[in-house]
Amino acid sequence: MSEKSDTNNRMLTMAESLREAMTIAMTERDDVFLMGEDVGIYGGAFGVSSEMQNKFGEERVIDTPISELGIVGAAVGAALAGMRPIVEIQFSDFTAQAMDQIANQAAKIHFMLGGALHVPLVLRTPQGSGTGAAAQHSQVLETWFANIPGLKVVVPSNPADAKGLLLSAIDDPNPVIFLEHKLLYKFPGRDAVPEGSERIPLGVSKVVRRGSDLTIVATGIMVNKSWDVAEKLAAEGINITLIDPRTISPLDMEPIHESVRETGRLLVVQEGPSHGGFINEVIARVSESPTFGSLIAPIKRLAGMNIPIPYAPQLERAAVPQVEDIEVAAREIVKNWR
Amino acid sequence: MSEKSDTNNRMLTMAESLREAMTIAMTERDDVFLMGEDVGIYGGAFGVSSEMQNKFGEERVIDTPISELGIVGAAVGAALAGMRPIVEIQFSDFTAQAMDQIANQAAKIHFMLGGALHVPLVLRTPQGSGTGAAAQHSQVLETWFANIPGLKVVVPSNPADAKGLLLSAIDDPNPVIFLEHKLLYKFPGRDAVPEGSERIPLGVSKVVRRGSDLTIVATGIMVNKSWDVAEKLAAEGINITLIDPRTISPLDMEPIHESVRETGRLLVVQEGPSHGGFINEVIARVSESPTFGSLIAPIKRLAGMNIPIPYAPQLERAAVPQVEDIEVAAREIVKNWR
Amino acid sequence: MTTIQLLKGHPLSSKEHATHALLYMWKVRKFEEAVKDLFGRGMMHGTMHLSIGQEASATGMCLALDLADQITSTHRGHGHCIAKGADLTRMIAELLGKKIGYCGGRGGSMHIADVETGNLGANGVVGGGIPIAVGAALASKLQKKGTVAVSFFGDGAMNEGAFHEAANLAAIWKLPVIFFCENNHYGMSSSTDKAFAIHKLSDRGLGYGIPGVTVDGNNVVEVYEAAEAAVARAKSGGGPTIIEAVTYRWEGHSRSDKNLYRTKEEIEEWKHKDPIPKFISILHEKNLLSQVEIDAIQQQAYDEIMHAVNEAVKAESAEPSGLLDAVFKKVSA
Amino acid sequence: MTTIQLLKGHPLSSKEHATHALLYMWKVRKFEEAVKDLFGRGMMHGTMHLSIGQEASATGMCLALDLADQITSTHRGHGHCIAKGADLTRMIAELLGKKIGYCGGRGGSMHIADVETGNLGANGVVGGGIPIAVGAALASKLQKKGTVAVSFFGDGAMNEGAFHEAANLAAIWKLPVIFFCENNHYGMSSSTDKAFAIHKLSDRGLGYGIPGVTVDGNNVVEVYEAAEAAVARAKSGGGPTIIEAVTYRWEGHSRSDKNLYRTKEEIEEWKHKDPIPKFISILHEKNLLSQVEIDAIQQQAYDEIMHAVNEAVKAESAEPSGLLDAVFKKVSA
Ligand SMILES: Cc1ncc(C[n+]2csc(CCOP(=O)(O)OP(=O)(O)O)c2C)c(N)n1
Ligand SMILES: Cc1ncc(C[n+]2csc(CCOP(=O)(O)OP(=O)(O)O)c2C)c(N)n1
Ligand SMILES: [Mg+2]
Ligand SMILES: [Mg+2]
Repeated sequence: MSEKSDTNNRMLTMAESLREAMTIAMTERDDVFLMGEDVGIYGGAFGVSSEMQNKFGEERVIDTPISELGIVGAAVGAALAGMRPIVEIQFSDFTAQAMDQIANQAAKIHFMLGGALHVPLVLRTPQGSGTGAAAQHSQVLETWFANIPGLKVVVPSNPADAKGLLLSAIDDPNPVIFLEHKLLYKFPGRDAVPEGSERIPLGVSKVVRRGSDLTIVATGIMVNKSWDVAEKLAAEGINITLIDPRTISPLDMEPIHESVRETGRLLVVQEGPSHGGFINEVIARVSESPTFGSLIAPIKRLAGMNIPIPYAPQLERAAVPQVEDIEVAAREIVKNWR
Repeated sequence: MSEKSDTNNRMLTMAESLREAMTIAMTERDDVFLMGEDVGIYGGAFGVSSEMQNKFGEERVIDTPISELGIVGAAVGAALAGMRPIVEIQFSDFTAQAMDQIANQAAKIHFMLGGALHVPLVLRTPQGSGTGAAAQHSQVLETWFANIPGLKVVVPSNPADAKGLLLSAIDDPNPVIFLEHKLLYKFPGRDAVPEGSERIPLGVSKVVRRGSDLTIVATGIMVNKSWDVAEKLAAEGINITLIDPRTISPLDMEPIHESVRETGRLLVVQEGPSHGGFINEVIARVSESPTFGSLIAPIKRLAGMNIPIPYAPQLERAAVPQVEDIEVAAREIVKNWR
Repeated sequence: MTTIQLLKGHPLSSKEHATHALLYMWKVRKFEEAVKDLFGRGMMHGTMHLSIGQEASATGMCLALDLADQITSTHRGHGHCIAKGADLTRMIAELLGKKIGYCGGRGGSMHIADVETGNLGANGVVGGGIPIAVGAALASKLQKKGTVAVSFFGDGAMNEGAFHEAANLAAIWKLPVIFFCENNHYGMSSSTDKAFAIHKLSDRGLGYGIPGVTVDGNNVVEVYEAAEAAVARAKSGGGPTIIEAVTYRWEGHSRSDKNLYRTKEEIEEWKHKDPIPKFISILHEKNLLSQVEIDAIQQQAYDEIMHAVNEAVKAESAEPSGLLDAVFKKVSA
Repeated sequence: MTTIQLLKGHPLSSKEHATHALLYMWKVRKFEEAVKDLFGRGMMHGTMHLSIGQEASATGMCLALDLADQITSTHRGHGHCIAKGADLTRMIAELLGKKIGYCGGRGGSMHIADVETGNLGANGVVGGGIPIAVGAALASKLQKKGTVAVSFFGDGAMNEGAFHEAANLAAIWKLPVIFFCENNHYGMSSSTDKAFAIHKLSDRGLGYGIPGVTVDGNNVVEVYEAAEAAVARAKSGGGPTIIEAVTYRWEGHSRSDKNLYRTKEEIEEWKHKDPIPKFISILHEKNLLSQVEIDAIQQQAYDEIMHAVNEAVKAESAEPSGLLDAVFKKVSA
């Protein structure tokens, strides 16, 4: 399941690997273009499209006014008319402005029009806390998108996956929401990023590491935090299977069922608020399936507190699961349920 | 837990009981007003505010242009400035237009501003399928709201509850989303609607009926469908506890845990699409709690298909759980897991 | 499927053009009457938004378009759809939830699209189609296709944020798009007098740098002339235009409308401004078509609609199987 | 908490008024410099949006307001907040994540509100505060309070749907609200030349029936005069006004800005239009304040800010306990 490492051992940041994916796609085909606030000379608020306007010109890397609904709507229209727009929304919090075009238009058009048209649109947007940007710039809104039939939702946890998944998202004839954690933009992942244009298919969960004591299913940046815990606990003889669904819609449950059948213990971790949060889907799918019979412990859930993200660093840290929280939870399940 | 019936045995439709609640609140206090598209002489798209403008005048029952974001934003501002607006959004699908003001403003202001201000706002809006209005007029979007800390979310299943809950929502100093199923507007519930102004507190689940074989947790119109099933299966000797959370945020789990500890079997039912849907929260809370140990069967989930709501009646019916589906599921759990 | 026979051009430029314009207005009228009837007889489900009284605006605008030009439409979209050349049987079939319906029964009246005639879809969301048309115009510009996109929308839609953001994008990028506002005086019960503090809705353009023109929306000739000018402007790189076509809807907003917000007299007054007789009297004046010819055209429209209704009624119902597979377009290998 | 001492009125109407206007412009300037310094020294977290160069617009507008009048503000809101009379220590304390900060450390720079001075809150959402101000104006009208609400926002915000919908509501209901657009030529990297197809942004009002005026936003006197007229209009039931104050931000948009979208020359040019010397030269001209007095005012501003910084630095940090309880206001029994 996991991609083979590149021989060149290229360590890129996620901003770099995303840029590479867009550059490859735009070089491969003329119908792909990028549009968003400050994506041009500014390079995007997080530098993801840095230098791309120089390379592709103002007609293929299009700076827009501050009009999220208009931008996404225009991308939907362009997609219907044969283009493959990539839209960057500067912070995922502002998908709120564009929700009509995302949920009521893009997601529904193919089905609702009886298949006559389709919407090959990628909406890329940064999410998550940890930058001191407070409640309106730090949310994880993945649940909104996951609960709308007709959208595919990708939550990459590292540069290599981000590249391959974004290439698939751009190929996809359907609308894809691509949720990028801001804290990941600047850091290289653990794995090298392959050169070339290999795609990673949407809808395939990745088993990041294997162990027989506990299954952890984590999304986005929580995959990285869980990795640190798995590494640490391995030294104590607690062996963890860590699964990164990568796309939360569609959701590939197979490796999760398989692992839980072996470990009998499941810890799920997400950054977004727990109440009604996406990760509950994993719990529900396990609980309603025969895998349920293999569970030897109650399922443990770690998620963001049910509060808006606060500003001060000491408060912000408390609002979402940290490595220590995952460590405590993992150790407890394994120790308490033998 | 269940309200005592009114001696007068008044059977009202939900449209009537909601109107009564608003009328009581507006008579009790001057700061309450209603605002929305066509709420005046038209009486609202579903007739909920019929005649209210005649009674209270154009300044307290305010017709607006078609501008959902502006309307909700203006309500937020009026609430900050000391009023208690009730906003009607004509279809809950169009909360998409207003999500910034709902999720990024109303929900966060009290917390984010350090408690300096608060937003006593009620947003009433019809949801659900069954009227042949197709994908953009039939959604159940409760998950969006439930996953935003700072919003209270009410999903009434009958006229009597709707009245008492709406009165509490209007009293509440926080933003409350009040999701009304369109198919319930025209029908009286099973229980009489009390005269007077008694409130039903938000955050208290209602045990609609008691039985020791199976626990059903259902929301909104699914409570009514589940009732029919419980009634029918009782005749076959299958006794069901039916629980209506009434407010899905905050969610009162106590009666649910209590019942599952007794029955060992749990069926959850919602109309919205299953993937990432709210009802998973109930599954998660049971699965992570000691109640988990009492389960003798996998948890069964019934929910809407993961498709946009189709138009043709025969398709629309297939898209969401029907009484027969609930019946089959309930019988199976009880029969297969003894 | 019938072959698409559209005739572009000024409705008074020839007998053929006049015939075409009149035929299409009548088709729209007869179609709406048929829908009303189907609804009344309980054969149609859901709700309906009829455009009776507004036939000149859809027809006049579409007379200025090529087949490749694109439109986005609204909840009140039957007229736009027909005027752009859609197949009547597939339209009725959709309303009846049939397999051969434009959306296979999945969309209904508010979601008919037709790829062949450049109709990117009606929309249940007020204002929803406006940014989409702007996007189609952007695609046209990027692809150098030379087509124009027209967004039909109502007066009410002009107060949605979607209009604003879309209008500004079109203005700054000089896109080949036409904002065609059918001002029928009401958004549901909300009169333009109360919903606007300006008198000519085309003046909204002033704030974006978009020229606006207001025409008698019940005069197909006036509408056509404004449309033609806007199309020419758009196709020559001049950018967007707002056309306000002042008209009136005779029927209630939808099924549930009790018409409490307007007077019977007002409705009657507007029935006297019926766009079809108005065009006929121009035809008489210009001596373009004889009464016999005119009657024959009316009959043809009626026959076409009746044929469509009969075919559609006979057609097979849509079935729920396969719905899940219909959500996503298959990823090609 | 210091008592609020605001002096309403024309900045040239008396020595006191002139002093007040100058003091507040300087307070804003010194505040921003202090923030920049705290940030540079790693004492502040997150990001910052400085309004250096824009001091005259916030000050001029607020000189026309009563304490009970309300404002909504933006991500670049320190100036509005100070000009409306906020406590400097609590502001700095908020930026430093302290308990005594305006938001108890929960909001930071982008979310400061101050009930006592009628500041309904800065906003991290571009355009987010505009409908909120309209709502406050609606409340004022319903409650017959006689107050006006002012929404500060940037040029970029004018292209958001929120502006459009809010402006129209204000226009049709003739609400006592002022749309105060600080046109600093850029929304992040997006220049007004590219984001608008009109030259005067106040012309946006034409499409709503709202009068608009464009003033030199670096001249506190001009800003005040436009503000006073708009306030008078609003309070007498005349409805909303759009004021466009043309100005310039000297600093980058935020911490991450590399200023690639503009030239050094342009920035220099605008530094020569510094609103503070501009006002001082008017004061000299009018002989209202002596250089000694002016120097003393500058010193006072500096001292106040330094005092605030010192107090804030000393104050206790906000603690995570109690966060869950802070989400909802308690329902009173
Ligand atoms: C965003 C949105 N808000 C509200 C509605 C409900 N609605 C449907 S049509 C309509 C009136 C539309 O008025 P107008 O744009 O003038 O078009 P008309 O019906 O007059 O053709 C309303 C309020 C909707 N469908 N979408
Ligand atoms: C809805 C929304 N979109 C985008 C952003 C990101 N953003 C923050 S400030 C800004 C520029 C705002 O420009 P303008 O309104 O002119 O204000 P200025 O920064 O110039 O004061 C942008 C794009 C945001 N905060 N909110
Ligand atoms: Mg209308
Ligand atoms: Mg600006």
